[in-house]
Amino acid sequence: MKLKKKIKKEDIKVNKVNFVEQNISIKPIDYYYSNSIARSSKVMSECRQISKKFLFTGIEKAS
Amino acid sequence: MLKDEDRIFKNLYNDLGWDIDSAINRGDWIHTKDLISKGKEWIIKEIKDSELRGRGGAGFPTGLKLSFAPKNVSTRPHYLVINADESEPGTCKDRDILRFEAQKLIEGCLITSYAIGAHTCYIYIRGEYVREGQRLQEAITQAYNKKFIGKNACDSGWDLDIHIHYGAGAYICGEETALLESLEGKKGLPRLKPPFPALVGLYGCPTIVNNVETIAVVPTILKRGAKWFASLGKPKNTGTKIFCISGDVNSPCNVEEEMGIPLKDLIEKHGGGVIGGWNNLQAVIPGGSSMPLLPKSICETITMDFDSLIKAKSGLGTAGVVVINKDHDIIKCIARIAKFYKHESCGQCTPCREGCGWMWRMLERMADGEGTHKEIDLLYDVTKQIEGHTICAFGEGSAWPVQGLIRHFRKEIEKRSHEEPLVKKKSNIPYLIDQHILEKDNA
Amino acid sequence: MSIKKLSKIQPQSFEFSKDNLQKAEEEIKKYPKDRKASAVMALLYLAQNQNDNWIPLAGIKYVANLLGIPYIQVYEVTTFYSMFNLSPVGKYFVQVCTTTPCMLRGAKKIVDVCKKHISKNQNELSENKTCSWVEVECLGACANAPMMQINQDYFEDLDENKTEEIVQSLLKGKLPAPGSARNRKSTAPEKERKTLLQGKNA
Amino acid sequence: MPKITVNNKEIIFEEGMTVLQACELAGAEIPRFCYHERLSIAGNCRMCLVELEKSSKPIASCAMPATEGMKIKTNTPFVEKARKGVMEFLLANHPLDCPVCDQGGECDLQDQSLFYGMDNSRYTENKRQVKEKYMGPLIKTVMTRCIHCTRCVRFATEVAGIPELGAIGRGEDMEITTYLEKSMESELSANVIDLCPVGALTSKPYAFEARPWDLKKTETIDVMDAVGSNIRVDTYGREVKRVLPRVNEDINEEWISDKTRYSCDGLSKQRLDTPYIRENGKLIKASWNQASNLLISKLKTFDPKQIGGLVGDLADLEMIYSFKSFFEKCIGSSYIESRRDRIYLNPQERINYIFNSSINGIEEADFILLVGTNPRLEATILNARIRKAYVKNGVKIYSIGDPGDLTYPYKNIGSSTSVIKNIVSDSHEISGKIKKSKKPLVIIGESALYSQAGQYVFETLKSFLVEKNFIREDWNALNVLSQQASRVGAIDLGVFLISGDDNFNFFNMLDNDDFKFLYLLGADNISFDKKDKFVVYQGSHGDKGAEIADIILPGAAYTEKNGLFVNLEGKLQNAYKASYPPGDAREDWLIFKDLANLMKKKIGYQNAQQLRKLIKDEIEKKNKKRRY
Repeated sequence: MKLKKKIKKEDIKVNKVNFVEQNISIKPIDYYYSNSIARSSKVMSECRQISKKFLFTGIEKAS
Repeated sequence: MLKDEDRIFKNLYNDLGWDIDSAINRGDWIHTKDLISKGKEWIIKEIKDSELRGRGGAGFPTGLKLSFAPKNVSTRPHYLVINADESEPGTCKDRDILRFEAQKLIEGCLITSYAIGAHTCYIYIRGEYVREGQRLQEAITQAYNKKFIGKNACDSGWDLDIHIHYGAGAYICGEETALLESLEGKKGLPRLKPPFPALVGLYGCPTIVNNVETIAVVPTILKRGAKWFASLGKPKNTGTKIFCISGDVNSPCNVEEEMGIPLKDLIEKHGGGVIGGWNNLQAVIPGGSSMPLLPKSICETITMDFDSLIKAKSGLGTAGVVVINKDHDIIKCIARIAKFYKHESCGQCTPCREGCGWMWRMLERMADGEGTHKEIDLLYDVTKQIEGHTICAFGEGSAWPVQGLIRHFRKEIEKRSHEEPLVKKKSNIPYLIDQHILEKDNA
Repeated sequence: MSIKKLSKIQPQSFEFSKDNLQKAEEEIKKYPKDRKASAVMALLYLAQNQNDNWIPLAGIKYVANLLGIPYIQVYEVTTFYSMFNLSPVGKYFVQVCTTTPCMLRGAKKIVDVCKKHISKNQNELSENKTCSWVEVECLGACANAPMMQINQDYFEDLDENKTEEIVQSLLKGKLPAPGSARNRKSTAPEKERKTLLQGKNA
Repeated sequence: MPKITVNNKEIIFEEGMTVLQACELAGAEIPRFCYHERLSIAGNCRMCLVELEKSSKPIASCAMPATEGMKIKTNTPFVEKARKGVMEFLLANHPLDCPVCDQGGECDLQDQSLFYGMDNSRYTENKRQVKEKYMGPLIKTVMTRCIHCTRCVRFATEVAGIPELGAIGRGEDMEITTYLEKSMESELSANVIDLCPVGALTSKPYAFEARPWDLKKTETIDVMDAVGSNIRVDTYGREVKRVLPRVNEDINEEWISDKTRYSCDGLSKQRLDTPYIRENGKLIKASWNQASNLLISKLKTFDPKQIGGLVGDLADLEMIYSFKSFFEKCIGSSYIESRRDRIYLNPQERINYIFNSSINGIEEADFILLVGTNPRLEATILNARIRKAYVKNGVKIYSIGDPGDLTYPYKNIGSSTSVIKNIVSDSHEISGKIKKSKKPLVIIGESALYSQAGQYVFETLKSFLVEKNFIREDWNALNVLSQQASRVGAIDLGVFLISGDDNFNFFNMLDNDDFKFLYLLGADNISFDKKDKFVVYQGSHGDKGAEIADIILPGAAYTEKNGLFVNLEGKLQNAYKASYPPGDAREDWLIFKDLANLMKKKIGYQNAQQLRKLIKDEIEKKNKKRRY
């Protein structure tokens, strides 16, 4: 049931917003612990340890 | 016997000095400019008329190969690559050209690069030839200083850069596409060959790969004319070839001789005869290790050129003549060649990676006399399963010597091996008998 | 021969000396701009010569960073080609050719000399850690068989006692003069030579 | 259209096809190991040798481009001998591990040696043995079984984008390994397990767990991220043994991320399987009607204005709709929210919150701008698609904010909203590039839409794209990359609390403690101080949400219910029931139906079909009103 998208330029709602100065910093996402199922899986915790080792020592990432 | 005037490599043994000045008064770099001014088509036509065939081993007509390069240079630059990765056992000809006749090679590079529209030429030298590479680099710098190459080479309007790339001890990098892979800084694994290097070669650009000797003879052909070159040797196998005579001969040497010279003359006259007389000859490997050997009977009459050797189910290859006399065990020699191929196989495609080791181990057993008659047919079948089923010609190269051995020296192997396999003798091992019978006896 | 063994003792870090770095730049300039990877073998040679004849892992990582290519590609190249050594081989690395043309002319005796004097089996350092020996495939000098290569020079037309002499001086730390043991003229036939005569007596 | 004859049958094939593809068109089945449609051609296993009319040697059909007038034979004794020869070589150095090999039952070598190989082995030499490797906790390596087809090496270099696999050594001693046996760091690394035709690379957690012919296979949808990749869950009885990808050209091609594949062993741990009630600080087990009665009595004590509800990230449409109708019809409060943080949402149009140019559309893009997103960690499969676009047509990729290594080169053009201001006002060098490109792609991540600047970022970018006419019928450049599987579905069903211009009404009310009663539907990622609120947690796993809850109702995980999921493209997908919830846990819409019956309120549905019909009508009604 893919909904067909008929878009005409003038009826797309656009609203003006004034400028807000803010820093866009990408929040570090904990890839292997992102939801409850992943947090309770043994394999995910092992992977997390290893990927943290990479980030922490940075030997591999230094290249 | 070839007259000295007709010899192309006058300084093969470094009697006349290798530096550029002595090379010039030997006739190198003389009116190269007007050879180039005669245009690309004339050069390629001249090489085609001379019926020059590749000296690297395959014997592919060089004129035809040069004409494969696309005529006009589009966005992708053209490259000329010189294959100086001489690793075929029994062959040591390119070494002498590199260290004593370097100027002939460099002049050949300039003319051929102009003919195929290449502004860059790489010379791929095998890693072990360190001194020869340094000598060639000196020759190139001398040529640069004399403005023979570089910007507006020999002020012919064509600029050419020549660079040396060192290999690192891999026989497989002698294969055309494996050489290009190695030049690109990767492992030397041969490429699949529907896109041929002439269209998609080094860095994906049109590339022509030729052997050192092939390119070194090009200037002399153009200077002395294709007819002179075609007059030497036999029709379709024209010109002169450097033969490397090694093995059981009294004075092993390199000699530049006419194509089509009888093998017997070559060994008797230039090699100083077989050790222990001609009757002591057991077999000859005519063209380097990948060519099947010829027994004494064929060696009597065979002439050394591409077609007649193919008729004798062998091949001229790189004309590395290895003479084996009766004092040596022929099976051990071919087993050692099989070990060479097992060690040098690049391991990319299945038949040759698994097959070479299998052939070597079987031959090793046959040499020690532990083979069986059934295994000889198995070995022949294995070589037939490798030949033709691999990505590059290494498969054929590793299978042909073993086939040559089986074809001509089958009785020798049978005399040495056993009727039935040894394994059966050890077969009364308890666990092969039904377990319950055993319990009853010593219960 | 199986996969080359990595040596246990590895230096912590590795960089090129000043002139090696300069030589490396020249090597890289030989190839098109975006094709720096082609210079990996030349740089590995420089690393090998600087670290007395073997390449440490830090060297592989340094070359990979210098050329901006993945570690695994450089590691593949070092293990694929037989001339790159990954473990110490001593100051003098004796490589004896034992393929068929040399085998026919007595390479076995040379191997026995090496076994007796340098070390019992291949790729093993001698007692005074100065040299080691290995059997290699065809070195392309079959007309001057039997022969061997030490570091960068060819020693040809050897026989038993000439090899003994060479190996003894190696163990004493001095590399003898390369070339033919019977000071024969490159690959010219020794006895009655029939070609290029006018050059011969000129 | 060029023609080719295969086994004396003339067929037409398109330009650029290889002989193998032409033979497949003609129905001649060709065995292969190293050929894989999505990887480059290696042509090194030599199993696909076929006979070409005029050539003495057999040709490798996978690499030979098919040309007009070729005559191919695949069933002659010549080809059969070639295949038997190659199969014999493959099995020569292959260990007799079948009884202990996990790949048994789904191993290409077993199948093809049965059909194309010899019946006995003539190899009497010793087989080679390869030293064991360590490639990380996910991949079990038995490299002795490897047949060197290099599929894994090509996958790691081309698709995953991190060249960490290679074949070292030469000839017989070739070994596939990572650099110094470092574990594989790419998030797509585990796909090499399905790619490996033999048992050399198998899954370490699934080692010796089950045989493929014992497993019940169910096709369902993954919920670990919003991509909604199609997976096949293999269960043995109640326990989920492993998760494998399904081919779906539009979404995940044939790959799934490591999290999708390996988090299934979390389904059997820390599971909530009975209701709990917290009495003086300690959670004690309770029965269903005890917990329901307590919940209902508690609900009556609070005024509907003080009751809030939050939808978690693994919820499917049934769960969300039943939760919404329970809140509106039974409790009478409409304070429910599905966002997990203060992320700006403009629900006026559907294009405001979905990935409009679809995952397939990424390959046609000729300019990509990532705004505050790290697709490699937020949507791994989508990142592989961006890398494919980069490799195929060298698309230029720019990023606002610094996501780190994304496996393809990109240019970081600053990390503040002023950069967007420059771009919109055409005073930034890449705004020229955007105007010149025909199919640009702007991907806005959740980090960019965070708190106050979120509205500015979204609205200005949208107006910029509309003004430059990049939101058209055939190409819509505006893409919002959501991270949870339930986000697009929940917004479709209207589960968000926006009053007037206060976009984060729910969170503001939560911070100043307007809610006295909180109903968490599997929402673990929300952090708030409990003070004296009464918290009900309904979900499948005892996690952060369950610790602070007063009543815990055990729900079903994504593999234990039939559900509808909407992925980030806005595509509706069906997930089927692979196993059943443990202990007393029940499906969530069932829980709400029983609660409604206990409260004697009508909730509008009695069984799953009615619920699904209601959901479909709801989505239709909402979209018609929004008039796109």
